[in-house]
Amino acid sequence: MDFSWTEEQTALRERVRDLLARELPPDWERLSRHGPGSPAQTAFSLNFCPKLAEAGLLVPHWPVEHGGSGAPPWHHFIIGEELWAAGEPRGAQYMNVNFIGQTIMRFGSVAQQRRYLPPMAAGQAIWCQGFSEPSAGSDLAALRTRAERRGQDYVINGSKIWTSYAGLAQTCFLLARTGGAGRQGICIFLVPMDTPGITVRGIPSLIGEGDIHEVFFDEVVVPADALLGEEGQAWPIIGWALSHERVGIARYAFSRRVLDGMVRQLQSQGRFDDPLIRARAGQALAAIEAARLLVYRVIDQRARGLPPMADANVARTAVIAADHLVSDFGMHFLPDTYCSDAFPLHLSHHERAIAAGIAAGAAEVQLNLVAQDFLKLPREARA
Amino acid sequence: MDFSWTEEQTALRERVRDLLARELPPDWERLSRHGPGSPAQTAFSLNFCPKLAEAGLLVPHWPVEHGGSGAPPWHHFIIGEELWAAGEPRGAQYMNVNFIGQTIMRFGSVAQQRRYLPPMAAGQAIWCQGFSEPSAGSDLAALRTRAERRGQDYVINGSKIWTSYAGLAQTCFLLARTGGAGRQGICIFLVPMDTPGITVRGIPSLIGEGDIHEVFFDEVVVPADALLGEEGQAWPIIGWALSHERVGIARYAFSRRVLDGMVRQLQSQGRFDDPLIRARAGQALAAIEAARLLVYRVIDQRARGLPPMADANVARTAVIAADHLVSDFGMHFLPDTYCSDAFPLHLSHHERAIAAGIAAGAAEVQLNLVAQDFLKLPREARA
Amino acid sequence: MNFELNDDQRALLDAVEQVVQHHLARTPAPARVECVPELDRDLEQGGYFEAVTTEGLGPVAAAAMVIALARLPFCTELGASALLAPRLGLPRVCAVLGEDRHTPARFLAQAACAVAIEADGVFAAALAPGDAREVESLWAYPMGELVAPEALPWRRLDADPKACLDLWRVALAAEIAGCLSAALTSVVQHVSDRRQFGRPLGSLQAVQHRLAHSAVAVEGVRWLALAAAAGSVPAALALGQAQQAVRPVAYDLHQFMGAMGLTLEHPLHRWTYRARRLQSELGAADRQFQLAAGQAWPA
Amino acid sequence: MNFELNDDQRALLDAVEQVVQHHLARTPAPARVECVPELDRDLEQGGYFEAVTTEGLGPVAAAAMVIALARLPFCTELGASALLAPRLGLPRVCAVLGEDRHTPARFLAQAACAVAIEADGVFAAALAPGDAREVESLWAYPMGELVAPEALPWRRLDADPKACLDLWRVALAAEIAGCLSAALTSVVQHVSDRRQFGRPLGSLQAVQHRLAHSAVAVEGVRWLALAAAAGSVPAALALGQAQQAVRPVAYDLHQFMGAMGLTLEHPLHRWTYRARRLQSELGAADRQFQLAAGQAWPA
Repeated sequence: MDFSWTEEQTALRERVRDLLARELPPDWERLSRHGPGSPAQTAFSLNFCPKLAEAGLLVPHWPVEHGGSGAPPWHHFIIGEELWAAGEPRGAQYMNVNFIGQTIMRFGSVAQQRRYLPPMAAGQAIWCQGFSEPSAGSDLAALRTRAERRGQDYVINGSKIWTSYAGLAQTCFLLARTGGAGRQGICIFLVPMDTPGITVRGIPSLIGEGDIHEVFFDEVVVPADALLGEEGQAWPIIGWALSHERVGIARYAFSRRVLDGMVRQLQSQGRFDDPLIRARAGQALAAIEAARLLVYRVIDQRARGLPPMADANVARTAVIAADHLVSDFGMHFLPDTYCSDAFPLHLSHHERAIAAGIAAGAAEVQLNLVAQDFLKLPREARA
Repeated sequence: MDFSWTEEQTALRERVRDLLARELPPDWERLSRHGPGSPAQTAFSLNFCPKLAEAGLLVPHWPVEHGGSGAPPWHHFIIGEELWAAGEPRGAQYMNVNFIGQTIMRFGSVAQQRRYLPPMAAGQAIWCQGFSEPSAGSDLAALRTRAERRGQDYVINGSKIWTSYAGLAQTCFLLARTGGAGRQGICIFLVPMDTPGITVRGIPSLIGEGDIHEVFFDEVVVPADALLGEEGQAWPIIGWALSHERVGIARYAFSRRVLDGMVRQLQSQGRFDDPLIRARAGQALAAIEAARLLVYRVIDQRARGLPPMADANVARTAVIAADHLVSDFGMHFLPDTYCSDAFPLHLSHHERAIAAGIAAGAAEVQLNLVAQDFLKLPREARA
Repeated sequence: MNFELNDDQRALLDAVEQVVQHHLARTPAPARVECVPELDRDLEQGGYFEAVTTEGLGPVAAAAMVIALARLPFCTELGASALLAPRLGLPRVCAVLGEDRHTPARFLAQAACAVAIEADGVFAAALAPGDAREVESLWAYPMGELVAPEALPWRRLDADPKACLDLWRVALAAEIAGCLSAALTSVVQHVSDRRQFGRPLGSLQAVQHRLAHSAVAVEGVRWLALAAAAGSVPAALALGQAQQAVRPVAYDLHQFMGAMGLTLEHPLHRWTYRARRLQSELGAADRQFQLAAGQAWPA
Repeated sequence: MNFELNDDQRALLDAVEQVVQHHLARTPAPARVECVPELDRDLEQGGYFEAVTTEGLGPVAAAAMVIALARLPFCTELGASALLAPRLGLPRVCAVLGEDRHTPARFLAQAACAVAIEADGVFAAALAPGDAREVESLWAYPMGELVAPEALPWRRLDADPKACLDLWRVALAAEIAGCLSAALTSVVQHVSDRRQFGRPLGSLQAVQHRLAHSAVAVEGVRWLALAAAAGSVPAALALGQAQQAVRPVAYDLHQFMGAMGLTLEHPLHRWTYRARRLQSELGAADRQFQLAAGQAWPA
């Protein structure tokens, strides 16, 4: 058992920090305030990610044939930890390197890999994830968007909601149904967003520009080779993809950075001697450290090649708790810093915190999974 | 809207306090430490309750024909608040005056009333409540103890568990089943505990002497007139009885008294200047005050003759929360007072607090009722 | 003990309820804050803000009115208007300043006067256009700050700062009670309608229990605010309990509203971000609890 | 980062697990505290308490051992034996005193020596029969107090009080982790078997979610204790998180165990009342958090 970093890992972390110090502009905090789906941050990512790629820091964990260097999972995770703490200068592209790319590598055709992986590895691809629907949020298997085979094509009709980054995405990782109800009959399509029949509506939201949208599919025709994997067999692929999505983000690292800033602010106001404030700051820090260790355990399992386990749901629950403790700490003791643009990190952290337990598998779904898969409690009797 | 007491109510409270000052012995706190079902406190109650009765403070809310003076519900409640805060010198007899007596008055035969009410009004009756069974706790309708009609008698077989005060009780307010499963077919029997075939086993517990028992019924023969109400029609009577049981106890008043003592102890140690301790003490006090108001609202409704409402479940939930906050306050900041007999109130308060959300309708059942009856959320789909 | 409104109070609250229902018919805009001049006009013309100084009504009725009006998703200054300004003889809109005269305060850019309740006295200053400026914020209130507080014509009022602070605590507790209550109602509605996994979300036991906890918290806060208005419970205790309730209740309500609650299209955020702002006023819950402890158990 | 035990650590923990399984076969008596001399003998004779000073094992293995052994419903001194006494060259059983030398401490009546970790040094005194007396308590530990602490032959140890306190914090955090983990396991078992309202209690969503929260808390505490043993996380942070977990976890576990958990016949109380005692040692969670905050963000 060893909770320290190797020299190589420490050196890697330094390389990422050096690159960030070089490449992030002075107004980066204000820029990143708008959220990864904003036009400003998307434009920035298309400039920044190629530099990451050039430094070998975008997809080092991918195999050599796809532009990576076959680095171990820890390698990629350390990079992600530093970048997320910095406000995620990869913008929406973090999704590509965390799970969309790997899903295509594992389940896609050679043609799909040739088409989609090189732009990702070059830091030039913006994707969105067409999962949720008005009547299928956490209950993904209830999705209704239909794909109908017509000759060499599929014709897609339906709509998606809460879709992050859809406004500027080039491609959609889309779930649609060819079969009947439930988990059977669901397909994944890789759909260029400029296909006729797709319309996107930005939804005004609390959580940053360009972060949530409705996407409508009206007689959208895609060729049969847009299908990822076999028709109707997507459910296990979705599970695989989500298990990679959900531990990819080192939220606690951003929370730590923001908490450090909040404490500095309180110190500068002479308020950090208040024993209540100190206790709450220490409490938030403990939650961050617990989350960090529980996430590391999952990465450690992945690094050993173990299959995804419910430990990931334990970790996610701890991460959400830490996010909220830090956000609540700021709201309680520094409410006025949410009133100006002098502390853009407080605002962007809060937005990510409130979304953390709702987007990408609600906190309550995590609790179900911890109960049933980690504690092995009996599954609920269903009506 | 008026949150103050009338002169009459204030005078009544003073009378109760005077009587307590006169009648409670110097070692009362140690004596009451053993719990209302203990031999010591039971013996004390058989001495104390007649004095209460004599002063017109035992059953003033009962009608004149049963030994009361037809006083309003507030009257009885104020007496109960003072007595519970004092450690309940009525012992197990609080059950008689809070709900068993009224249930017999409302649903019992004249013969049952003549037999059972006078000893209660005189402060000489000890009852126990035979409700829970090993497989029927919060799910009371699952009870299995059977009563079979044989000629002029019923023969009872089965067992009860967690039965408070059973060791010393004269009579049992017993639930048994004559019909099939579910809420139908349940009966209430008033059963003398010296009837042959009844055996009682005390269960060693965390919550005081004589507080929980198993009671076994082996071919227990009772005459048909031991039945309260109609055969198999007990469910609504049980509901009525429980709705009176459950707001009868002013737990928050005991919590307040104990919290006051804890603060005095901290002040004497020079620790009450600690801002964290002060904040937690104020927080516990706020919970007590919230519970007090929510209970008063229920008494107010009862005083107006309104039917029982889910407001009572809201109040109970708040009372349990206040109990636990006070108990946790003591355990956190005065752990060593749970190590000796110098602070018997801390121990007895803790025991009542941990039992509060488990006995007499678990806290979770209260939450179900608040959700479904107060918030009108849709009832759960049942398998 | 009497938990019913008297006839005068009932008449006032019935009239207020009509105003609430009238404005509830309006569809909220997708914005963090929305002020509706017509609502202010209705309330001012109806004379509702005189309740606190009216025989037979008083602070309890005023607090009940704040609770009722805070249920609207539209933003109007309630607390100072209903409980403080009439007592101090100040015009509406009156903005109550925070820790010091420089920090942002609610409604300051819209206010006719500013009030500072400080340890050594209560001070007020009339505001002219340009004396305060609007500040962007996360909070669902219009926030403003004074341009040059030291240049304003402050005058000391003939008022006890402690009594004013307690009235202000009642006002804040009542507004939190109204906000959380409206937010809870909207979520109860949502989970009763919304189906997930083949049944209404609100029939799931975990959802029910957490909403039940919210209901218990909100009921406690509501009655503490009313009893504090009557002077029967320390105001600091009522405000502490209210401020403490905000975090867990707002968390659960947003969880159950799901992604819909992250949009500006559903008004949930208006109530929760108002409550979240109020939770830190006067130093947040633990400050109130410390104060209440000092009052309950003097050295 | 490597979350697996090394071979030496694994061998130790496998052996410890055999001891645990052997004693789990024993039926607990209906008592608040039960000490089993045979368990002490097994642990001492097996040399387990030398782990902390053994090459290749060290504090991480010692902490993991405490977590494993605290799962037993029987009471034996673990924390000081596994982490502190071997480092200080003190005999077993060594009782660590609380705030001052007069207050009750765990195992004091059974101890061969008492240790006081104080700001200006670490002090130890050998105890003869009669130097300490047993004290009745609610806690599921044998509690004792010194008869005349000032009359004992105290000697100053050559040890850094801060380092000793941190080791002691690791020991306490590990013991809390073990107690809560065992308590959780016993309740998971109970609710999986027990049927109410026609289905297993543990299939109810509210029960599942609250037990899931407990599991997340316990996992966090466990890994923080191990990482703190390795020196990778501040010990105060690990202990604060552990102490903070006790209240909500113990509450929920007792709720779901129901009346059975109020009896002495089920061992649940042994774990929860040990954890409840530990939650206030060294000043309770907020004290640890304050200390950790001071370390993380020096002025």
